[in-house]
Amino acid sequence: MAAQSQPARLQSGGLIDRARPLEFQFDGRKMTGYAGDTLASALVANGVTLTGRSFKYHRPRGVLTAGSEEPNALVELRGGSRREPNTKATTVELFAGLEARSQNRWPSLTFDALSVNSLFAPLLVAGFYYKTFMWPAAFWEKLYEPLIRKAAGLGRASGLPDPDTYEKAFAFCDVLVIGGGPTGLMAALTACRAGARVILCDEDFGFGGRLLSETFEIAGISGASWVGETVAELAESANVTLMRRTTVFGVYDTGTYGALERVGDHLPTHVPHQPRQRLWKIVAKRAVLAAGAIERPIVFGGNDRPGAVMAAAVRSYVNRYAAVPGRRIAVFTNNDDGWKTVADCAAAGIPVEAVIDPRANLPEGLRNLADRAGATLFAGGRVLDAYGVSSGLQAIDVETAGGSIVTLNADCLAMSGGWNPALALTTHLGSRPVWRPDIHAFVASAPPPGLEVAGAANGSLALAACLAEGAAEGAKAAEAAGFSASMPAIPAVGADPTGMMPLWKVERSRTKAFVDFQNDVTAKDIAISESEGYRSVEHLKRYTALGMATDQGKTANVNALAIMAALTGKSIPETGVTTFRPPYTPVAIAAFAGHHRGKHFRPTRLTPSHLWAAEQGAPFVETGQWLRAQWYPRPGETDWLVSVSREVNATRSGVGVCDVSTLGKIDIMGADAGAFLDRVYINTFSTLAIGKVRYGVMLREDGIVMDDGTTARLADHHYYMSTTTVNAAKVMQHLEFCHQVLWPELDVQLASATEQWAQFAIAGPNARDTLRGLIDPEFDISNEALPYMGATTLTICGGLPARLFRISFSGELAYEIAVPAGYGDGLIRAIMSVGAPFGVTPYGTEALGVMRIEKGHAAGNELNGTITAADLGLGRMMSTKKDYIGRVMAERPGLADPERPRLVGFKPVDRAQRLRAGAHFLPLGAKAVAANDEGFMTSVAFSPSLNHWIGLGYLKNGASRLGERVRAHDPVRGLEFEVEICDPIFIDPKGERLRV
Amino acid sequence: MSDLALKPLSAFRGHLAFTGMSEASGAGVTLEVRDDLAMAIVIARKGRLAALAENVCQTYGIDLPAGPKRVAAGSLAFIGTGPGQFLAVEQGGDALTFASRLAGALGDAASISDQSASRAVLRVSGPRVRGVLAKGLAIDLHPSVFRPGDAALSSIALIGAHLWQLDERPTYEISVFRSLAGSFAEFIWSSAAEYGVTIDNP
Amino acid sequence: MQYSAFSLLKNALTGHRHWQPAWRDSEPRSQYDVVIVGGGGHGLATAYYLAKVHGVKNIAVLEKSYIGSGNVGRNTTIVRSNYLLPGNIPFYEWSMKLWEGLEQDLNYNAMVSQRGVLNLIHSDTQRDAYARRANAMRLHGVDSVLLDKDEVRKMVPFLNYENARFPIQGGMLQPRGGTVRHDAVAWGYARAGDQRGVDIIQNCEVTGFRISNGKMMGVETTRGYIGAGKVGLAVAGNTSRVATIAGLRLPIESHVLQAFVSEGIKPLIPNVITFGAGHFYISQSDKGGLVFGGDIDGYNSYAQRGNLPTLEDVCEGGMALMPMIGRIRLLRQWGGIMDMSMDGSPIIDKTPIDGLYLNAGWCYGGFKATPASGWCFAHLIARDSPHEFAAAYRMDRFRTGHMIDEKGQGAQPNLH
Amino acid sequence: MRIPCPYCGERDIHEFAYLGDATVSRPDPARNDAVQAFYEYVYLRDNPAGSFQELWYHAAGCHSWLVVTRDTRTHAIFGARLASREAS
Ligand SMILES: Cc1cc2nc3c(=O)[nH]c(=O)nc-3n(C[C@H](O)[C@H](O)[C@H](O)COP(=O)(O)OP(=O)(O)OC[C@H]3O[C@@H](n4cnc5c(N)ncnc54)[C@H](O)[C@@H]3O)c2cc1C
Ligand SMILES: NC(=O)c1ccc[n+]([C@@H]2O[C@H](COP(=O)([O-])OP(=O)(O)OC[C@H]3O[C@@H](n4cnc5c(N)ncnc54)[C@H](O)[C@@H]3O)[C@@H](O)[C@H]2O)c1
Ligand SMILES: Cc1cc2nc3c(=O)[nH]c(=O)nc-3n(C[C@H](O)[C@H](O)[C@H](O)COP(=O)(O)O)c2cc1C
Ligand SMILES: [Zn+2]
Repeated sequence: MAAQSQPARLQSGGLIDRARPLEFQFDGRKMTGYAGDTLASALVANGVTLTGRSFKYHRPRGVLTAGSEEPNALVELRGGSRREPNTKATTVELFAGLEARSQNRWPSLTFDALSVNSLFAPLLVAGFYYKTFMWPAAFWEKLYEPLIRKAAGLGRASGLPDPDTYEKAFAFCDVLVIGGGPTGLMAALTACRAGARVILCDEDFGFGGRLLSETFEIAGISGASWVGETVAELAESANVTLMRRTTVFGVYDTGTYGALERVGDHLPTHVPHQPRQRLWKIVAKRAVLAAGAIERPIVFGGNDRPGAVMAAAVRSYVNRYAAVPGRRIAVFTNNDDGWKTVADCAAAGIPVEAVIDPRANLPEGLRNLADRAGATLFAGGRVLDAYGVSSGLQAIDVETAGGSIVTLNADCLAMSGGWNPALALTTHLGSRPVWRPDIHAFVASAPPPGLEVAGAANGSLALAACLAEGAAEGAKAAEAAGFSASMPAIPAVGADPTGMMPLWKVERSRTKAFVDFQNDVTAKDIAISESEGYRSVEHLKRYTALGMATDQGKTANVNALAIMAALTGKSIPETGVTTFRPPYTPVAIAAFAGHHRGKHFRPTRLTPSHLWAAEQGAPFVETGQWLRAQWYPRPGETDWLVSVSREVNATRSGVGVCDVSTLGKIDIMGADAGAFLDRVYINTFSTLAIGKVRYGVMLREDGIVMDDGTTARLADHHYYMSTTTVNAAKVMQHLEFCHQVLWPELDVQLASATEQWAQFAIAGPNARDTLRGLIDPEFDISNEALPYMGATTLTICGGLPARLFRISFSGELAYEIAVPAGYGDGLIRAIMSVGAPFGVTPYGTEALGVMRIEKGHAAGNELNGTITAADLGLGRMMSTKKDYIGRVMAERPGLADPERPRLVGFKPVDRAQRLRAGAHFLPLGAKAVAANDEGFMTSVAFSPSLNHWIGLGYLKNGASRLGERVRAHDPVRGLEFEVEICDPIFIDPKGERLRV
Repeated sequence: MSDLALKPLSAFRGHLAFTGMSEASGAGVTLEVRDDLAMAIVIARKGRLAALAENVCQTYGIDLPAGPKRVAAGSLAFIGTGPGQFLAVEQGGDALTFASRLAGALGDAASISDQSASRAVLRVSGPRVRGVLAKGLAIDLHPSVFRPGDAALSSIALIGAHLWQLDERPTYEISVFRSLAGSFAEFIWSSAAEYGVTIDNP
Repeated sequence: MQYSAFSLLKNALTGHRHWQPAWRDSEPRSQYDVVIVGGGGHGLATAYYLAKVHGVKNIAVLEKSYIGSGNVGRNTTIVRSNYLLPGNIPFYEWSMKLWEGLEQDLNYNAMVSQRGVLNLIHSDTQRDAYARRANAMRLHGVDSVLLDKDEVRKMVPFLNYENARFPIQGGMLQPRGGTVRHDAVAWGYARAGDQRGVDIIQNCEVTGFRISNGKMMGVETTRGYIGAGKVGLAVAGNTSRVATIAGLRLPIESHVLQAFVSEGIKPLIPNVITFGAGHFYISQSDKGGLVFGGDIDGYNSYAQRGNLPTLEDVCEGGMALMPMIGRIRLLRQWGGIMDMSMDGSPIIDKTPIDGLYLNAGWCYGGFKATPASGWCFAHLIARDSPHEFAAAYRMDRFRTGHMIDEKGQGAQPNLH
Repeated sequence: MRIPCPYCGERDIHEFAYLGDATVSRPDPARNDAVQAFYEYVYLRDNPAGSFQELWYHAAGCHSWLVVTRDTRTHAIFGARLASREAS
């Protein structure tokens, strides 16, 4: 039964679990595989050779490799909002119910309309688009580009929000081992026995690396059994963390490694409370890179046919998955390792038609092996071209040593051009690989500090060397991390010859010879690139897109360099390599975001009165991570402006209350606190009397206003500063800088008190009466006892300590009262209750904004980082008697220029007209051109007190133009009208209401 | 008017009790809200660190730590938060008077800023607690590196956090700014859910 | 050889054996009238306009590596002229105009794609600021549109409108903004310059200057001494290194900015979208990759590579804004070194050394400036006086207090 | 990148805020050439490629300002000390 449904499955063998058959679908076709399969191996077992279409020419493609370097077998997984494009079938662990679809084809994989591109191939060569599509110019965006864009890209994204969750996590260890093949296992084992904290990661779902795919024996047992025993020892050790399905994708500074754990991708459905993937940031004292090596193809005609498979991948399918990629296999190898495919296929009973090895003089052993396998041997031969139909390879042309051409039938061509150590991670911090002529491959040079390379990743290809090097590097790493390690016994293994003769590209191929399979870059494209002067490898890459696809040229790059080197007459190392960059294999964007998306993108800060405000139905607005109530709609109020105006009126005529806890608050203490403040504010604070508050402005060192706020002196050595909400952290950092870096000699202590105090503004003619209901009776808050700009500490509500400041942002008789934040909720409720007889009305940030505009107070819109104190009309505050941050630079002509725009007020000439911030000001009758631009509106509000809109803004020479009219020019809103320039203080200019 | 006597509201009010929270079974992690801690920042005045240490030692029998450590005696602990700076934490005392009591005791060797209300503190413990914290905290809490008595100021999932270890269970206390209690609770909850969460005093 | 569909066809029929190098790989001569240091976009454009507009004959561009190896080859390709300040708008608008005619001028398809640049608005303050900017643009004759939430939703329905930490309230659109194929800009200018006789000399690093009596004589390079009466520096992120050799101390720091590209996918994102509240911006390349970026890493760097925290920060922004990209995979992460000036705006000016000209301080916005920068720098070098559109980009503006600070961050380059 | 805070120990870079060059010092505002001196202090930078002393603030940690010595080409960190110890 199973054999029938899986026609290319071997009857026995492999590391699959035949007791656990799994149903899955490919392009709607139902198939069965086994637990332990990858999607690719299950497809192979089911005889599927055609898995997708290539990028540019829509050539039929099949599985090329058995690992994460796969360029061809890209599929779309799952469906709906979980649709996942461009997934390498070779890395997908099979699960029950998996649905995969081929990509980049229409209407179907076997008949793909755009495969006509192949006919136009002569036109679609490297760089063709730079030379065409320029006429007529307007056609580019309307016609050409949309066509190009549609043809480009491989898979389709779902277009829907990703419903899965992701996590990020940190891990720490002494020794990180990257790759769990024989090398990595030995390294982990050695470091583990030394007592080091070890993390071992492998991107595969099983440890063992090539041992799972080869027929090695280690210490007398099968490689897979040795892996089992070794992993068991590691698993039992408390100091080892084994991380399967975890790819180390990047090396970052100071021993930080990025790794992606695929927690749930192999599961049919999401497990509650578990993420789909977890992004690990591993901080390791030492690391051993044991990532193995990647086999490279040989460039010859038709080498991209489905059925042309890497030789080691053939062994993976046969040995690990008991799946047969062909019924008549030919092997084309330039190295000894490729011959293992001959042996293993023969052992599995798969007919080997021929072995083509460009080396004319082959050792006796290999010749005998070909004989035993019943294969025709072409020593000194080359495969010129491979032919077939879209479902696969049918024949190959072999050029014999003697130069004649022989055509052979084969449905699978196993090819091996040698091995490239997987050194990408060693270059992430900038080092360049070096060429090792003895193995015809690049190896790492100067890997990042703390990282050492071992085994095949280090160019040590033979198994014995891998085991020994793994142990040695594991020991070295443990020692370097402070443990004493001893070398374990290196298990005995058989010979593993690694001889090779380089062969990059077969000359005289007649059909297209692919270098980069996924981006359809051919040997010919490289030649064109060379002839057009794009000879640097980086130009070659960018001009042809070689190595830029989802596989990043893992199988293509070195062949391309070698071909370019031959064209330019340079050596391969002179030709150089392109730069590897993280991630080693592509990582889902959501994994980098983890928890921080949607509402949790950034933490949210809630005010002490938040619960209460939410009960009132207030809408909230974000300011510097805080959510603040914007207004408090009354039943029936649907227009925000109605609510806001009501709040303003109620405050100005009665009393209003507003949570202002979000303002930054800083305790500034110590004997030199006053002197310190004198240096950070433009005005003087050392002379401020205890129990008084003063408004201050601080500048940046470049003379521009940084922040403003009030500071109270609570005691001889204790000031209490307030900052704007958004600048709170910035000001704290600035003060710490001034204190620690500029003037460490001062006796000053700084502590943020923002969160300690719930602070409410109580404003309006009835503010004092309202307050009296809260204040404990022994405290006098009469106008005389606590005049405007007074500050005091007292108790309220029967002994609760509080700070009371008589300051006003609204321009009314007003106080700010502060209590420990936990009491904020109680206090707002208390204020509402004691204030009820006076009609107390809560007001939000909008009414706050209206009232501050009515009073001409600058806020965020005005303090935009380019404004001087003088621009704000506060030039007189700038003390000339002392130094302070920003004083000297503020004297520069550009900042001291009296012609600079000044903060003034604006009223619409037609009082019914609504004002808009962002409008520019033009002289009446002047043309709307930049030369006539005189300033712009910063803030506007509907003033219920004046019953028309008012605005603040900056205007050239503004202060001397009060009463003049200018045009408010707002073309993006289609508005244009006259406004009258006025004093920025619209209400109570003498400030009488504050002082009652 | 004294008839209004106000009660403090827990910063976690409305945040820890949300649906699903206590339903997640398993005891991977146990959470306990610590609303009974009085806190104050204590900063040595210029050149007075030795005098401060002397005072603290005499008054409370506590040797001020030189680094980020927690040193406790009875219900009082001092935690190093920076050079010459400490967070004093008193369990069960009167939060409203803590800062002034400290000030009285320590004299002019230190400046003191009341912080009792500024922090929301969660006690987290249980076998999986390190795994949960690793999801947001970039500090190695392995028992060979971070032990009872150790403390750290850092951030957890972008939220500034102060953490100290109490015992080897392990039990930690984590303090965040009060306004961030909701975001913090949400993070702890979603990170701990896979291991199971129990709340001692929601 | 003139590029056209016809020439492509002709070459196809002859097996593509007759293509000529796009530019000659020149050997350095001993003396040039003008030497431009830096074979990035700005340097190559400068050389081209010197030859084309000012008729200068004897020009070399010296590039220490391969042309386009710097930021022109590693940026996120956004072009726009949606600036705020009067010193900037005319300059960037001139650049837009040059982009619009670039391909015909150069005979090279750089894929100038005016797909629109959309800046999202999340607060009233931001709306006010964008209205001010959009109006300033209009006053300079530049296209700009203010969109409300519904209009944004219609344009880009796939953003997170429902569950956002920073809800979208609208946007500012510059319809003429868009993207240009970055490498092609370098190659196109190189080829067009080469055709007008400019020598492009690769693998030639300037290591010193010969200055005599305060006058520029020539440059020392890794390929020997090259004489030149006028030397223009356009070395972007390496400005301080090169200027230091000439004895200049500049208001510049070098910082790394990263960019990211996803695996190729079928068309998904039609235009350029900028999410200021979240440090994230994105567009989709003609190849199908989502090209995105965010803030700079934030500390001085010459490493030309980025770090993990910024990548996370950017992806968080991306997921907050458009959670549909979650399952799309990040393919590659890289960085470029930028010369961050102290006010975030560039410098195109003479230096105290007679014959040494400086083009620098482009921060992370100089790609869009490439044509105008070349145009104005060529003007300055040829005429010894600033071009009107670049008149504000003086070096002494910091001394006089005439900073051009679009972001209002002050003298802290990592905040610009 | 991980910065060794002398007080807190080695910490991930996301805990720190950057200011820049630590070798410049605030001039005496009473100098005759104060404007020139401040201009240089505020705006001009050596910006070396190589070893660099720079100010970092341990914002999410102990709030100390640090002078960190780092190689701007490799990000190798050679050490960090409290900035405040400098002047006192
Ligand atoms: C990730 C990233 C994204 C960006 N995104 C955008 C964007 O979307 N829009 C935008 O407008 N801008 C963007 N920019 C900025 C833009 O790329 C740069 O401002 C612009 O490219 C700089 O000008 P350039 O092209 O001349 O520089 P470069 O291409 O860097 O040219 C400078 C050249 O000088 C060479 N050089 C240096 N020293 C020497 C020497 N001693 N001798 C000889 N040659 C030397 C370098 O090798 C280099 O090739 C981005 C930058 C980065 C890094
Ligand atoms: N004789 C030859 O010519 C030749 C050539 C190549 C390989 N080999 C054989 O291959 C084996 C090499 O052993 P090895 O242990 O060095 O390599 P390996 O290939 O056996 O193991 C490498 C492991 O690293 C994992 N890996 C790779 N990159 C990773 C990453 N970024 N993150 C996490 N995991 C990653 C892989 O999944 C794999 O399991 C030996 O058995 C050797 O004999 C022989
Ligand atoms: C707009 C743009 C799109 C890119 N698209 C891809 C891509 O599809 N595939 C790829 O591998 N790299 C892509 N890159 C990145 C380049 O491969 C390379 O990383 C970048 O030019 C920096 O060079 P370097 O990494 O060699 O230093 C792109 C770069 C840019 C600027
Ligand atoms: Zn610290």
